[in-house]
Amino acid sequence: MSELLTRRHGLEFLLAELGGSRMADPGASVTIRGDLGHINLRGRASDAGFLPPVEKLLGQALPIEPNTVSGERHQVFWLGPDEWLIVTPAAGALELAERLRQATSGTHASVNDISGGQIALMLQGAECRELLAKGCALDLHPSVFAAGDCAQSGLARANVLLALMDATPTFMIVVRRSFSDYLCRWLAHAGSDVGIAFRDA
Amino acid sequence: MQPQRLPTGGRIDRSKPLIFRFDGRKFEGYAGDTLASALLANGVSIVGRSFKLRRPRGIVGGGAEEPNAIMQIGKGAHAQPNLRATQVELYDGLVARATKGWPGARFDLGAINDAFGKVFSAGFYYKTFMRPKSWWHLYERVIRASAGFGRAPVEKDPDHYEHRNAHCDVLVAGGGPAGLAAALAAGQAGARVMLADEQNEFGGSLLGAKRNVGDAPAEEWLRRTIESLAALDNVTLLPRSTVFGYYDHNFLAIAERCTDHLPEADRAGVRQRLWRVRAKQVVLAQGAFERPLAFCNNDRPGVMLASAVSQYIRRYAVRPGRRAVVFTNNDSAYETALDLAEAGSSVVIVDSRAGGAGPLGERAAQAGISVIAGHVVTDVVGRRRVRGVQVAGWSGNPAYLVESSIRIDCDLVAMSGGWSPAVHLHSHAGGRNVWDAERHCFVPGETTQANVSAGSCNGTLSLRGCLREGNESGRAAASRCGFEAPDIELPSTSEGHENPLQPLWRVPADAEPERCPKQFLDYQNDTSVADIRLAVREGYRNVEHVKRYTALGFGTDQGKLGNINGMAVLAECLGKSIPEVGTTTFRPAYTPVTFGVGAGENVGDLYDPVRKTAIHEWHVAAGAPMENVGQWHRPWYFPRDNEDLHTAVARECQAARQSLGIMDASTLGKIDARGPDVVDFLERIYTHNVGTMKVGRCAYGIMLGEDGMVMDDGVMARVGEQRFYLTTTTGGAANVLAWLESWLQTEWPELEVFLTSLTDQFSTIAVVGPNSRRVLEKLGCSIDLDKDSFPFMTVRDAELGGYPVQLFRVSFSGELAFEINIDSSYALQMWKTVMAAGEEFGITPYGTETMHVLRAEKGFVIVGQDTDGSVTPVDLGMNWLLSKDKDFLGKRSLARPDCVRDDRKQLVGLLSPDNGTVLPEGTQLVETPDAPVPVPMCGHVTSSYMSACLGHPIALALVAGGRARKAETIYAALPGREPMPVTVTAPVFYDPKGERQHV
Amino acid sequence: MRKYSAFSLVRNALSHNRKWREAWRSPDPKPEYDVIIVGGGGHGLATAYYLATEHGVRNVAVLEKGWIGGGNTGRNTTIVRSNYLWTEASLLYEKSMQLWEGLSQDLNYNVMFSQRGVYNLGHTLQDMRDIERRVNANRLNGIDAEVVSAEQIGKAIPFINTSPDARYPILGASLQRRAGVARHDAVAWGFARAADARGVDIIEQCEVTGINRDGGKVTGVETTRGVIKAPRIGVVVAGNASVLAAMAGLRLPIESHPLQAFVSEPLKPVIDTVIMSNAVHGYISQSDKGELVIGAGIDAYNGYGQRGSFQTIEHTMQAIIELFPVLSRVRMLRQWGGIVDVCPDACPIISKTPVGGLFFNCGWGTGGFKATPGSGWAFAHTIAEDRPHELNAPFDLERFTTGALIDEHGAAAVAH
Amino acid sequence: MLLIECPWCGERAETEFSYGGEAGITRPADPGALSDAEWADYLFNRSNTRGAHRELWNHAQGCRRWFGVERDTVTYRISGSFRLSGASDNREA
Repeated sequence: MSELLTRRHGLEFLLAELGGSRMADPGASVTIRGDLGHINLRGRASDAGFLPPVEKLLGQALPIEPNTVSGERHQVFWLGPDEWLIVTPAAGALELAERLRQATSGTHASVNDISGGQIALMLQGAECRELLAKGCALDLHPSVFAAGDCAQSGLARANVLLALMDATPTFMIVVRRSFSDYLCRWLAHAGSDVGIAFRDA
Repeated sequence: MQPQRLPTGGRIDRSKPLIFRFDGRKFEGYAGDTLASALLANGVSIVGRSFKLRRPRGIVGGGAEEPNAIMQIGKGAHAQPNLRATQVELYDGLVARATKGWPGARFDLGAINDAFGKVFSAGFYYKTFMRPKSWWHLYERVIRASAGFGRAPVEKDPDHYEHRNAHCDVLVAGGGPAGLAAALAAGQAGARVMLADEQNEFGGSLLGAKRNVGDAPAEEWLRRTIESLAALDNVTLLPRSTVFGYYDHNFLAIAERCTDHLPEADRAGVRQRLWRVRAKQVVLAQGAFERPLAFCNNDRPGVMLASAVSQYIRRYAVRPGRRAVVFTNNDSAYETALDLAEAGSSVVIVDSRAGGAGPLGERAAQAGISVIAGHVVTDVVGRRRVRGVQVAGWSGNPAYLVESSIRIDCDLVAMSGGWSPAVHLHSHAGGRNVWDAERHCFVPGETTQANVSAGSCNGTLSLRGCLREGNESGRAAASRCGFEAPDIELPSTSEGHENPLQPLWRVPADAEPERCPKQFLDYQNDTSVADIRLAVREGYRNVEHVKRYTALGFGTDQGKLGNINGMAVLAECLGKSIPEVGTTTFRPAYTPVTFGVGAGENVGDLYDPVRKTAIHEWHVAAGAPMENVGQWHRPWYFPRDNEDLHTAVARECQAARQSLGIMDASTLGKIDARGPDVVDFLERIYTHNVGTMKVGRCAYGIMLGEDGMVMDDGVMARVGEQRFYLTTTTGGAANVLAWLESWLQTEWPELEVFLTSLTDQFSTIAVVGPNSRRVLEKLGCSIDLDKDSFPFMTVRDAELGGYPVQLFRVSFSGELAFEINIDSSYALQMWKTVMAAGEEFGITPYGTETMHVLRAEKGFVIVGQDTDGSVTPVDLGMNWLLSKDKDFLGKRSLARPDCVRDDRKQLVGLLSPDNGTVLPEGTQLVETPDAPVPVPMCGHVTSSYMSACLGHPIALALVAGGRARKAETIYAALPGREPMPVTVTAPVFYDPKGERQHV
Repeated sequence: MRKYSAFSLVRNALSHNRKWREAWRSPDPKPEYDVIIVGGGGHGLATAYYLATEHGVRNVAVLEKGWIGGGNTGRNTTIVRSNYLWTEASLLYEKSMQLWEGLSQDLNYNVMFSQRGVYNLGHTLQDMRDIERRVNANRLNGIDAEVVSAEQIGKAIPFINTSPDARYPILGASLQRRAGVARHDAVAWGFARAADARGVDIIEQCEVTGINRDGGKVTGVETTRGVIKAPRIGVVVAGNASVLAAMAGLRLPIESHPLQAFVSEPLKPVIDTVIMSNAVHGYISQSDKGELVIGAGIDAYNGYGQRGSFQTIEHTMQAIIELFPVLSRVRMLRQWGGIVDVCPDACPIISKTPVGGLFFNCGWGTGGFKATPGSGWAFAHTIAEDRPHELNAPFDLERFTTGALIDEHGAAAVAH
Repeated sequence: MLLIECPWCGERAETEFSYGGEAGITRPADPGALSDAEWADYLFNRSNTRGAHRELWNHAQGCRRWFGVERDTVTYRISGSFRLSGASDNREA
């Protein structure tokens, strides 16, 4: 596989368009993490042929508690009772997917590299809870949604995976590629009163 | 110069004079005024006209209940119709116009209606305007022109609005004494509290009150309480915020007005915000509305609610009249009399009760106010402004007629018929309201959601009671959320005993209501006592019928003033009690809310997401107009040099057929399906035999609904023993995945299959035409692309031009074609790479329109265009796709009698003999050219194009029994033209043997 | 029945409006009738009226649980049109349209049928294909219909957003000029008054609690006001059809859903026609009083609560602003919800049932109000003759077994 | 707006879910053996209960699981959510 190929997250045009609105002290900032790879993993946690080899390979436990993140070597997000998302540096994603596939080859499991199908946006800043609350019906109060929590929900009119990565706060928003342009435009509009800046990772 | 402004007092800022205009006249008010208080300060008495009779009307109330002062505020794009002057905060430069009356509210030519008041009785329009039949639209034009209040702006709204989702333990609706006490108790307990109040300041009835709470003046208590609340991190204070709807599962909607109170030049940011609140507990504390009294001409400017009079004096330092008559059936209006006296007005109290008031009566006497007990105001003198009242003795006898009366000159009537708790939100929430026979009002009854009412909206009118109930309900609500409030000592209040209210729903006059001047119940709709009686006489006896027939309560105040009196009059007519007549259901909105705030940010460009492919920006740069397909934007065609659609499409088609075309097909739905039972599962879903497919093979597959109708189609490929790659239509992608999951999870959970959407992961680039193989070879492909190594309808993993791809040899055009499936991160580069490599072949990008033409030439259907939910695969001639060896979803339905008819509409081709007319899509087909109306139709055109490569138009159609009618002539019924004969053909026009795609 | 006219208004005004007669009586139920109509909504009252006028069946009772016209008749957005796609549906609705056109005169009650035209907007190429198809079918069926361009729409409807840059630009529309709106309450009252004058007993506050049968035939109903006998029973209780069907041991292909609507505060005339949009889901007209009357969508879940979820209202406000950006500052005065019973093919059932003498009229979904006179006319025929009229024969229960559905979901423009 | 409890994700706003109609309608094992009327009953007829209703919901914006809900169709009160038999659960591990 050629490592010379350049990945594009597809928001390059939008960044150029929104670039003019950069400001010194924005209430919220969005970092487009095109450098991250995404792997969708399906399998039954009760299956001895699945969980142990996967955890061994990853070197960390899969989050079994719904809507939590396990964040050690990779960020692993609970998506459903038999579904996880692994977020890892893009460069190694394809290879990790292949190794996961091999590790689970003896059982009913599914591994799909979906790095090109979705994009992670990191949202930071003092106002980001208020900003998210404009379009998301989840209760994001620190006492309810703490670091290490994640949830799939709607943000404006897009489906997203939302996770609180740290309490500063830093939210990760994972959105499908085809909705990412819309979602960034929505964030730019909704964030205009507190000031919002976009940048590439 | 504000003639009615008191020299001192009030919560206005006399150092900040504000200039405003009303109906073109210039006035001055102060910061802290409402438009209503400023108008009253300036002695403006007529602020509007009534809806039907166009009677002059003045300000009656002080808040949300105001029915008369309905204003158009602002101009141009910033105009806001129908605001109540009582709720508009004054700002510098405010421009207001009355919304009723032509040419104006002061002088209105429509006032002639009043002279015919008896003709314009309730429901008169149901009884006339019927002849001649054709004139109704003329009558209606007149009716419409005279209806309505304000005008919608004629420019696009320049403001923006937003939504805010919120969660809390305790939401307190209303920031008067009860609400403040509740919020404080819950907040101090540690609960997450939201306190919303519709006014600019918290405090409700305590604003401007001249009484003590505890050992301090009320306003001091207010200041301390609000400070305490503001200091709590767990409390959110929302002034200027109306809780307008209480929906299921403790979801409440609040409209916050952020900038409406500012001069236009100072407004920035969000104009209004919709709080969408999910509360664990709700404390309702919206207070109560004072009831008017129904006496003759009780709508004259200068007749006001007593509490509103007090409010104007205390809070705004405005004296609404110099010579006042206070007309009451209860003690509370005595406070108003005292306020008036203190403001220097002369006051007479007319009390319907023979015994008068309790201790307040003594205070009134001490203040030198004369009280005429056992009397009622029967009529008002004066037309454009109160000049006096007729007062008569009344024994309390329900026979209601009174005799000789005396006249008292005055310029203000402050009336009080008691209080109606604001049970609206309780009612929205599904709670019942029950009649309290002691207090003569509806109070909140059993509730169905997690809410409690406190204070005067619960029928508790005393300040002491409000504070106590507020505190208790706040504590209890917090406690139910797991927070314990510390005990606090409630401040004492000085309140004496009150004499009970005497029910007085309709004030007796010297004649029955039909003969005496109108006694209004609903000011805005001109509904009078006589109208209610008329409705009953005519058989409209249910309260809902009465309301609808007389329009009682259908004004913009939604009956906040008049409903109870109207129901009581109805009860009297029917000889029933008020609770027997029943209550009416209050529906949101509590007060009106703009569409803009309801819509929030989801308007304009953000109305609905635009989904874009990874190659979208290239299409835009190439100048392609976009077609909406589902939420996607797909390039429609790629015009060169100002080409029109048809020229461009003809060129694109020729390129694809003769050399090389390229299309972005990324919007197709893509699903990875795998697992030990995947074959078993897909056998049940698809109509064809899936199990016999070899790895690497592709198949065209359709899926049916259980009703047997074609639901979706697409190529599916077996990419492993236990792994399939399914594609769906663009519009059907999400539905198909949800549909498959629903069967897996609800019906066949024993099947081990995982489904994963790959729609966004892979972009699809279709490379189409005789030179497609050559261009891929030129790029450098890791697999052999020749016919035998990579035959039609197969799939291979490959490396193409250095990119890992999944290569499909499929064709939706009938030409030799390849579909490159590639990680979307690389799709744009791949597209550009192919474009560059294809230059020597004249590679031509094409859009959805050319795709449609190419596929129609081949007779390939588009689900949703050539089908409509009533088309079976048999109708489409796809019997070959229906396995006889297995069951599949929808199979049973195909055996129903109606599905086996041989005269069902079937897919055919149509050719026009003249070879010139492109039949419009949607053209209906008929058997004979000259059948009489209604003309039986035998089908319709589903797809129709000019075929550039065939040189003539082609059409696909659904025709009854069509397959057996090849070469027959039927007729296309073209609007405005002679029916055109067309010939039924097979639906495949081009390369019927399919040789071109197999090369 | 004393005649209503301008003259009667003046004459009565002179006697202080004290001599008006009641519009309909409030009789106690008789022990037995020839026909019982269960449901005192517009359809039920129309059925009784046409039983009396068209078939001479006057010994009829209309039993109403609450107050007449209190269900969907009093809760709709008052749109009347007949431009349906399929011939079966369009002929039935056209029959209704023809009755509407003379209804005020027939009933001597002004139902304010205002033929101000209805536009069904198209926003995508497929919408426009569907519009062409439907308009062509309408014309062949003798129903007035035309396709209008975005430019024509822009000229005819002030303030509508015809910008090509809109998220879903308006590409064109179908227009039925004879279509329009009517005053909803007046329809129930007018039919009630006219039916009453012909001998029909309208009995309010009388809830049917059971359907009595003997063998395979009905004998009468149990009600909160006692047993009432009748050999023929017509059930027309929009929203509650399944509940009544269960009393007779029947299952119906129907689900009840909340449908919401709202009105603005009264405004000076700004919208002079009726505009409906499918892709941008919303529909709007302006009442004679000046209120904008706006229809929202159906809530997905089953519900008998006469209320739906707020996000449905939000979506509709967004749709209205998309179509009319100038209405953003206009305010919603009041919202409400009704219960609609929805058939799988979005078409009604006007049918005999497997129980002898028991007839059902239901499943109108969002299309009931406009059908009121036609529905009553066809149902009266079905009950009186014990067989459907050819207009409603396709709308029998059998179609769900044979598969002969009349699918108005697809191309029939926004349903209601 | 309803508040629905997903058996996995907890209480979420109605907008995250899609409705699946009456629960407990089982696809006939051998549709071919059914009469047209029996097939129509499976296909179209619904209890459409006024009152306590067992129904299906899908946490469409969330974990994509189908589950059952018991809800009153008049008051809209939800008395509980339940997993469908056979539903996978990684907490069993």
